[in-house]
Amino acid sequence: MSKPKTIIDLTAMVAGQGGDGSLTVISILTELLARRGYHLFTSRNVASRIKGGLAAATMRGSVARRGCLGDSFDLLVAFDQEAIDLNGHLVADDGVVIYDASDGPLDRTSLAEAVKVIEVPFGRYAVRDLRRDLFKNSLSFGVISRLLGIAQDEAQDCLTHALRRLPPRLLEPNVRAFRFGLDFADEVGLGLGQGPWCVDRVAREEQLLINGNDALAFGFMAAGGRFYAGYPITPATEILEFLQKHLPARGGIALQAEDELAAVNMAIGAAMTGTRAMTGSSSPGYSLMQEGIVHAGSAEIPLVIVDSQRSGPSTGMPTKPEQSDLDMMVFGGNGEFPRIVLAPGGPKDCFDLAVTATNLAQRLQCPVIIALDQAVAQDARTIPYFDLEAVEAEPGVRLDAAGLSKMAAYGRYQITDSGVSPWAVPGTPGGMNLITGNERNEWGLVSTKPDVRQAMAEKRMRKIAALGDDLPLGQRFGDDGAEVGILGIGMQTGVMDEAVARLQVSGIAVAGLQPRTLWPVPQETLAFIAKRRRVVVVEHNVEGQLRRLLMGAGANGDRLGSVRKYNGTPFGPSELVAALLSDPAFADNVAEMGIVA
Amino acid sequence: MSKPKTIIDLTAMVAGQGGDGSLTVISILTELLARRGYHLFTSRNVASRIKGGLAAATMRGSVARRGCLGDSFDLLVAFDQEAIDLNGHLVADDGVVIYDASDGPLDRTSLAEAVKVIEVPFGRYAVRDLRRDLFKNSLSFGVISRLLGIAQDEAQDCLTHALRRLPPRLLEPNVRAFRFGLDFADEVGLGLGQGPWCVDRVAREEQLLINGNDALAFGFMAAGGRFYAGYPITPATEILEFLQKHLPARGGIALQAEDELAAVNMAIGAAMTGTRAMTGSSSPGYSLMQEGIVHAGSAEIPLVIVDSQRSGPSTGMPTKPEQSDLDMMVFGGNGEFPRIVLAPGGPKDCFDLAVTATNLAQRLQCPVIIALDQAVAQDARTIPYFDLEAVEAEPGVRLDAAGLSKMAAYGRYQITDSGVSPWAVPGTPGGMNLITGNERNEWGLVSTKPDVRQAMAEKRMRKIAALGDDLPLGQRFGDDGAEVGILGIGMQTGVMDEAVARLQVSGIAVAGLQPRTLWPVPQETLAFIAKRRRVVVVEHNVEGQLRRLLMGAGANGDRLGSVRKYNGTPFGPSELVAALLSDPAFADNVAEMGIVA
Amino acid sequence: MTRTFDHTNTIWCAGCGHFGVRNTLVSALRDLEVPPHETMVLAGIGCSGTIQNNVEAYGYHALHGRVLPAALGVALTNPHLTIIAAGGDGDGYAIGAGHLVHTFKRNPAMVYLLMNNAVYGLTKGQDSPTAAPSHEAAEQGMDGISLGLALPGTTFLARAFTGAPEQMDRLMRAALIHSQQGRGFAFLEILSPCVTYNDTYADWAGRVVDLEADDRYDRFDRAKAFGRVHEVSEGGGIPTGLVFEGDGTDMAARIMVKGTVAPAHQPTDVDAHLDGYRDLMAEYAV
Amino acid sequence: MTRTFDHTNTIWCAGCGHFGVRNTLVSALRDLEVPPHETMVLAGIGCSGTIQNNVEAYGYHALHGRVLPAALGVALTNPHLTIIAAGGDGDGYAIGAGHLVHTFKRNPAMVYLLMNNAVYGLTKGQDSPTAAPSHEAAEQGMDGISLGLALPGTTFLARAFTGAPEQMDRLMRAALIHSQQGRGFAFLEILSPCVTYNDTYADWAGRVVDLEADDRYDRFDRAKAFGRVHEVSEGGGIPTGLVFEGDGTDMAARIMVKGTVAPAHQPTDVDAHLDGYRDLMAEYAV
Ligand SMILES: Cc1ncc(C[n+]2csc(CCOP(=O)(O)OP(=O)(O)O)c2C)c(N)n1
Ligand SMILES: Cc1ncc(C[n+]2csc(CCOP(=O)(O)OP(=O)(O)O)c2C)c(N)n1
Ligand code: SF4
Ligand code: SF4
Ligand SMILES: [Mg+2]
Ligand SMILES: [Mg+2]
Repeated sequence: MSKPKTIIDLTAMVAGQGGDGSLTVISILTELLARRGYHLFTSRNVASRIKGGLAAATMRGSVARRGCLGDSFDLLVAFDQEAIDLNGHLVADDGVVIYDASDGPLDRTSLAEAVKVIEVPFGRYAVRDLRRDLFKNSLSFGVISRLLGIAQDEAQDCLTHALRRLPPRLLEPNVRAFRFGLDFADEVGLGLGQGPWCVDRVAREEQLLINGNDALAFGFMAAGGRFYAGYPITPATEILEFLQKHLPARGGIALQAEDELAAVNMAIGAAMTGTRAMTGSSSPGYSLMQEGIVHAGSAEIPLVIVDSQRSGPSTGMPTKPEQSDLDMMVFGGNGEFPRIVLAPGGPKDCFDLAVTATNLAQRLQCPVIIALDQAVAQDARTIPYFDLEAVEAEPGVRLDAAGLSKMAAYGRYQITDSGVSPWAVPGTPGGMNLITGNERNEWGLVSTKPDVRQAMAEKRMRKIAALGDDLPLGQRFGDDGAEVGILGIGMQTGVMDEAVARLQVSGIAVAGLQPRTLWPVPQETLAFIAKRRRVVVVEHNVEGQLRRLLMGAGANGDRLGSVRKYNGTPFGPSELVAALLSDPAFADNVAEMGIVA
Repeated sequence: MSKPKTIIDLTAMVAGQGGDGSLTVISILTELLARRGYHLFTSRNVASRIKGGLAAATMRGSVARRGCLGDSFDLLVAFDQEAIDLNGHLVADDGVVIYDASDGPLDRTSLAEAVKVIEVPFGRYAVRDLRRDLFKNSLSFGVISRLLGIAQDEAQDCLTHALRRLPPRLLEPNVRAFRFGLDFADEVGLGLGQGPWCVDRVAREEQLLINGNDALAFGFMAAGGRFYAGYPITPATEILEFLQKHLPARGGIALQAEDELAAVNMAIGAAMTGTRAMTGSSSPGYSLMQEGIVHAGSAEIPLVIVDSQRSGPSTGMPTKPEQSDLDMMVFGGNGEFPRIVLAPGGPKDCFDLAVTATNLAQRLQCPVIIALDQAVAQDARTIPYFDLEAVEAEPGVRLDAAGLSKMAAYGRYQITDSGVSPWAVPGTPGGMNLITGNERNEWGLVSTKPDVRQAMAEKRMRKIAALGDDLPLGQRFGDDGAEVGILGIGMQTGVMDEAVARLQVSGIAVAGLQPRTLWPVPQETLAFIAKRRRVVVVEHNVEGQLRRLLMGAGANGDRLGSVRKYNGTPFGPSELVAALLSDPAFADNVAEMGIVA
Repeated sequence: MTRTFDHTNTIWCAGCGHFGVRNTLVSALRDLEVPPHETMVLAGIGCSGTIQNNVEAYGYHALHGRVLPAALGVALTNPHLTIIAAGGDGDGYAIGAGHLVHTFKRNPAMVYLLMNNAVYGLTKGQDSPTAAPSHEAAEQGMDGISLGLALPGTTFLARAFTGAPEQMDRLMRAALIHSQQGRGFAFLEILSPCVTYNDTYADWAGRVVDLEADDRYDRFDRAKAFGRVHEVSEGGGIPTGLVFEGDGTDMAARIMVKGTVAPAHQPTDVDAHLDGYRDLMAEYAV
Repeated sequence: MTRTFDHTNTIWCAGCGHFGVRNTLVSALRDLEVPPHETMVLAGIGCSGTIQNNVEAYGYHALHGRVLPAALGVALTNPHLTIIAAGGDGDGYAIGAGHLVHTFKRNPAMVYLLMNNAVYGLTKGQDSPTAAPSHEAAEQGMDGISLGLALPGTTFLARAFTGAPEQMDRLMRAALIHSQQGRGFAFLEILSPCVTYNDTYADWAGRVVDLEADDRYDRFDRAKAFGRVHEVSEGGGIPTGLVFEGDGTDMAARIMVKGTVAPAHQPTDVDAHLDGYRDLMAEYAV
C-alpha cells in the first residue's frame, strides 16, 4: 500500500435506515477532526418518518472554512444495499466504502471501479446486550479511525467524549465495539498507518459547531427576546425546543401553541406588552400565520417571524431544503404594510440577523421576517464565538408616565415623519390607547374617511422609506471588479463562495453577492446587478422567484441569468460551476474578458 | 324658470346614517330610469357597522353604457348635515340638493354657489303609522320625480313596482308619502315641467341589473358548480347567500363553514368527489385560505377560489374597494404550483369568467382564482342577458370503470405531457388511488427521491405551459394604434373606458387594455406594453402591485407609468384623465404625436 | 392630564344587548378600583368586538376569532394586568372554537366575556353556532358552558343575561375577582340580544333559569353541573348563573419560575444574562 | 385487473399501535363487504396520517388538522361512499379542535378514527393535548369523549385500545355500521401507543375501564355517560367502550332536498336546469 495521503478536505456520509443512528458516527468523526483543528460542516438527509426510510448524516472536515459539502464523498459508511444504490454514484473515484455485509454481499454496480470497499461482517461481531445500531456505529468508527491513520488512544478519546452523555453501562460495550473495529481492520490489512489517509493537525481557535435554528434562537434571546410561541414542524422545531429549554431560566417563556394561528396571535399578544416576541414555523405553518403577520403590520406591532423553509408546495418534503417561499414572505397576506425580510446564509448570520430583526421590529413597530431554508436551519458548521458583548437591545420609541404627562394628548397612531408612533405599553399610567387592525384615526378608533385612510397608509409605508439603507448589507465574494456576477441567498452562500473561488483559480473573475436583506430590495443589490454584464441568480425553486423579485424591483431582466434546482438536494461546488458556465451570457462575457485559464 | 334640460347622464346620491334606507330611493330612481331605457350603474358606500355611520347609495343613469359614476353628483338627497359635509364638494356646480331640514337649517359651506337646495321639512309631513325612514324615502322620490319632470302616474308606478315586496299595509302609506312629496314640490314652485330637468325615452333591450358577486355565483352554478363553502365576510357574503338560496333546488349544496380554513378544505373534499366546487372570501379570510389553496395546487384538486378584495391590510376597511391582494393571489402561499388568476371588470365578466374558471379548474386540476374588488363585487350595472345556452361544462380528463379496465396500471399522478393526469373519482370501480399534498410518486405514495421530485414539480408546472395562450383575453378600449396606453383591471375597467373616450374626444389617442387574465401574465399584456412608448398602469393600492407584477414578468419598467389611489374611493373619469396627463412621459409622448386638440 | 381616546361613543343599534355588557363591565371595573392603565380589554371582530373602544383602558381589536391567543400572550408576559377578553358568539364559538377549547384547558388568569346573541350581527344576520335550529335541516345550537365542563382545568363557567342586570353585575364582579386572584380563566357568557337581526329578548327572558337560585345546587361538582345544565336545556330552559367553579392555578403562575419578574419587565440588555449566555455558548464549543 | 397502488407497505416503527388500528379497519371493511372503490380513507398529517396508504380504498392525505372539513366535503357531495377519516391526537385535538367541535355538532355520516398516543409522533415526541401532565406546570390531558358529550347532535362516541383487539374490532364495526346506516358521525378514539416516544402500553393496559362491561351502564343517557366518564377519569381510569349513542340524522340527509341525486352525480350541463336559470335571470331584469 502506498504512503497515506494527508487529507485536508474530507467529505463523508453515513447512511442507513432512519433509526440506524448514522448521526452518531458523524458526531464522533467531527469530534476527531475538530481536535485536529479542522473546520466542520455537517448536514442531515432524512425521510420525514421516524424509523425506516433512508437517512444519511454527512460531514465535511477541512482545513479551509467551508459552507457546503464537497462534490463527492471520500468516505461512505453504508448500513445496507439501499444506501449504496442511492448514494454510490456520489462516492469519489478514489473513495472508500464501508459496507455492512450482514444481509448479503454488496452489489457495487453504482460504484466507480476504483472505489475501495471494505465489507465489514457486522453479523460476526454481534455482541450480546448491545443494541445493534450502537454497536455498528462504534465498530465502524474503529475501522474509520484506521482509514484515517489515527492512533487508538486518540480515537477512543474522541469516541468516549462524543458519547459522554450515554450511561456508563452503555458506553462500555461501545468501546468494545470500537475495539472490534480495530481488530477487524488489523485482520484486513488496515493496521495503523496502513490506511489510505492521514489527518493533519492544524491550528485554529476554539469555535462553535452550531446549526442555524439554534444560532437564530440564541440571537433572539441575546437581543432580549423573551417570548416565543410555535407549533412543532420540521425543520423549525429546534427553535421552539431551544427556547423552551433556555428562556425560562432567563425570565422568558416559550410555548407550544395548539396551532400556528394561535402561535402568531400569542406572540402578537406578548409583543403588545412590550415583550420582545417571536414566532416561527416552516412553510405550510407560515402559510397559516399570514393573517396574523398582516395584522401585526396593520396594527403596528413589533414581531419577528421565522420561516424555516422546506420543499413545497403544501406539506411537500418536510426534511428537504428549498427557497420557494420567498414570494410568500415578501408578498403573502392581504393588503400592504411595511415588512422586512432578512436572509441569513449560515449560523453566524442567523445569530446576527436575529439580533437585528429583534431590534428592527422594535424600532419600526412592524413584522420582521427571517427567511431560513432547511439547509441553513439544520446544517451545522464551525463559526467563531458569538460576539455577545456587542449585542445591543434597541428600545424603540417608548413612552413612560413622565413622557406622557408632558403631552396634551396621546393616541397610539400619531402621524409622524418617520411613520413610527410613540408607544405606551399597557401598564403605563395615563397612556391608555387602542390598537387595531382596522383602518383607524390617530386615536386608534376605526375610521374610513378617505383622507384619514390615505394618511395612515402613507404613515405606515414611511417606516421603510425612513429606514433608507440602514438594513443589513450582503456578503461579497470573489472579485468585485468582475464583469460577471453570481447572486444567491441562504443555502447558496457556502457553495457560491466555493464556486467563485474555484473559478478564480481557473482564472475566471467572478463577483459574488449574498444579499442579507431580501426585502425591501436594497440599493446594494440593484447596484451589484447594474454594474455587471451578467449576473446569474442561483436559487432553489422552480420559478426563479429571487430573479423575478429583483426584476420587479427594477433590475434589468436581460442581464439576469438563472440557475435553479428543486429536487431537494443542494448544489455541490462543481455542479454550480458547471451550471454557471452553461449560462451562455455568463460564459460569453467571461470569454470576452479573455481570462479563461 | 328656464326650459328643462334633457338629462342624458344623471349621477345621484342618497346619503344618511346607516339604516336610513338610502338604497330605497336609489332603487326607485333606477326603476324609473330603466323604464326610460337608460343604462344604469349603482354603487354603495357604507361604514362597516349596522346602524349609524354614514351610508350612501349612488347611481348613474345614462343613455350610453357606463361602468362608473360621473365626476360629480347632479343630485344629492341628504338626510342630515353630515351627509352634506362629507359629500357637498362632490355636487356638480349646477346640481340639486334635497335636504331633510328636520334637525335644523342647512349649513351649505361645502356646496358650490350655484347648487340649488330644496329644503324639505320632513318633520311637517310626519305621518302616523309610518316608519320615518320609509316615509322620507318615498317623499323625497316625489320631489325627485318633479325635478325630473315625470308625470305622477309614471312615477307612482315605478314606486309601487320598486316596493312591490312590501306588504300592502306598508305600501299604501308610502304612496301617500310620495304624494306629500308632489304636494310639497307644487308648493315650492316645482310643478310638473317646472323642474330643471327632463328625462329622455330611449330604446334599449331588456337587460339585467346585477352586481359582480351575484353574476359570479350565477356563472359558477351555470357551469355546473354544485358545492360552495364560505364564511360570512364583507364584501363576499353575497356569493354565499346567492348559492345558499339557489343551489339546493339544483341538487347542489352551499354551506356556511365554521371558518375559512374549514371552508376551503370542505370545498377541497367536495372537489375530490368530482363535484365542481368553489370557495370564496374577502382579503383576511383569503389569507387564512392560503394553506388550503396551496394544498389544492399540490394535490392537483380542481378548485375555484374567489377573493372579493376589500381595503387592507388586515381587517382594514371591510366596505371599501382596493386591489391590494394581487400579490397574495399570485404569489401567496408556500411553495410553487400552477395557478391561474382571472380578473373580471364587471358583472358580465364575472359571469363569463366564473364559467371559465370552473372549466379551467377541471381541465387543469388546479386552483383557479377569481380576483374581485369590492367595487366589482357590489356595484351593479345593466348588462345584456347572460348567454346561458353558450355555457359549456368541460369534463376534464376523467376515467371510468371501462377506461380503467383497459389500463394495466393506474396511479393518480401519472406523468403526462400536458401535466394533467387522468382522474378516477372515488366510487369508480377499480380506480382506487391516493391523493396527497406531500411530494409523491405516480401512485400518490410519499417520495422524496430527487428525480421523482423533479419530475413531479415539472409535471405540475407543465399544466400552465401546455395551456399556452388559451386563457381569457383582455378587453381593449380606444385606439389600438396609439403610442400611449393605459392598463388596469377590475374596478378600473369602467372608468378607464370613459377616460379613454374623453381623451379621444379631445384628440388624444390612447390605447386601453383591461387584462382579464392576471396570472400567468399573458403574451397579450406584455405585447400591449412592448408596442407603446408609455403605458400607465392604473390601480388601487399603495405599492403599484400590478405594475411590479408586470415588471417581474418581463415588462420594461421604464415604460410603465403608475397611477394609484388607496383612500377607499374609486377614480372618477376626470380625476383619472388628470392623473394620466400628469404622468410626464405619458404627456410627453402624447405631445410628440402632435394630436392634442 | 394627557387626553386619551374618547371612550363614550358606541356604534351599536339602539337597544342592542352589548350596551348592557359594556356598562356592567365599566361599573364593575370602577367599583373594584382597577386602575384604567392596568386594565386591558381585548376584543374580537363583530359588533361585540368594539367594546374595547368604550372602556377607559388599554384596548386591542384582535383578528376575528383570535382574541384568546392574543390575550394569552398578554396574560403570560404581563400577569399584573387585569385582562378582559371579549367577543361574539361567532368569534368565540365558530372561528375561535379551537382556541376556546385550549384556553379552557390552560386556565390563564383573565376574564372572557362571550357576548352571545345567537347571530352574526356585524355581517348582518347569519346563523351563529348558538343559533336555535330555524328549520329541520339546521344544526342545534351549542352550549359553551357544557364545552367548558368537558375540559379539564376549567375553573369558572358562568352565564348572564342582559335582561337580568343584577345577576350580570354580580357575575361580572365574580369573574373579575376570580381572575385577579390568580385562580384562572373566568368564562362568562352573556346573553346579549341583537335587536336588529335576532331579537330574542322576550324569548330568552322566558327561558333563563338561574341555577344558583336553587340552594341545593352544587357548583363545585363538575358532573352534577353537567347533568343540571343538560336537564335544564332539554327542558327548553337556558341555564344561567355561576354554573361551575373549580380549583386551579393560573397558567402564568404555573409556568413561570417562581419569583421571577414577568417577561414584559425583564431587562433586555445582554449584560443581564451574559454569564449564562457564555455558558450556553460553551456547550456548542469544538 | 388494473393494478393500483400497493397498500402493504407501512412506515411505522415496529410495535406502533397504528398497525393494530389499520389491521382492524381492513378486516372490518372486508367483513362488512364494503367494496374498496366505494370506500374512502382520509387522513391527517402524522404517523397516523399514513393509514390511507395501507388500505385498499380511495385515499386522501389532508392538511394537518383539516381532515374533518375535507371529509365533510366528501360526505355531503357523495354520501354513497363509506367514509373513514383518521388522524392523530395532535391532528384532531390540537390544530383540529375547532373542526372537531363543529363536526360533532353537524353529525355527518362518517367514521372518525382518532389515533391517540398522547404524543406528537411524526415530529418526534412533543406533548399532545392528551398528554399526561409530565410536570407541575403542564396542562392536564383532555378527553375527546367528554368533548363530544358536551355538544348537541353527537350520536356515537367510543374509545378502543389497541391492547384490547376484540373490543377494538367490535367498536370498529359498530362505528362503520353507524355511519353506513346514515345515523351520523361515529367518533372512535383508539388508544394507539407510540412505542418510540411515549410507550404507554403497560400504563394504559392497567387503566382502561370498559364501561360496557357494566350491565347497568346506560349508553343512551348523555348526562349519565358524562358522569361516569368523569368518575372513571378522576379515579385514574380511562373509560373505553361505546360510551354514548344518540339519535340523530346524518347531515347530508338533513340538508339535501329529498330524492335528489348527490351533487357528485348531478349533471353538469347547463341544459339540465336551463328553465330554472332563465327564471332566476328574469328576477334581475330591468
Ligand atoms: C377572518 C375573518 N372572517 C370573517 C370576518 C367577517 N366577520 C366580521 S364580524 C363576524 C361575525 C360577527 O358575529 P359575532 O362574533 O357573533 O359578533 P356580533 O356582531 O354578533 O356581536 C364576521 C364573520 C372577518 N372580519 N375576518
Ligand atoms: C400546518 C402544519 N403544522 C405542523 C405540521 C407538522 N406536523 C406534522 S405531524 C404533526 C403532529 C403529529 O402528531 P399526531 O397528530 O398526534 O400524530 P402521530 O404522529 O402521533 O400519529 C405535526 C405537528 C404540519 N405538517 N403542518
Ligand atoms: S346588529 Fe345586532 S349585535 Fe350589532 S349593534 Fe345592532 S343590535 Fe347589536
Ligand atoms: S414514532 Fe410513534 S407513532 Fe410514529 S410510527 Fe413510531 S411508534 Fe408509531
Ligand atoms: Mg353574535
Ligand atoms: Mg399522536
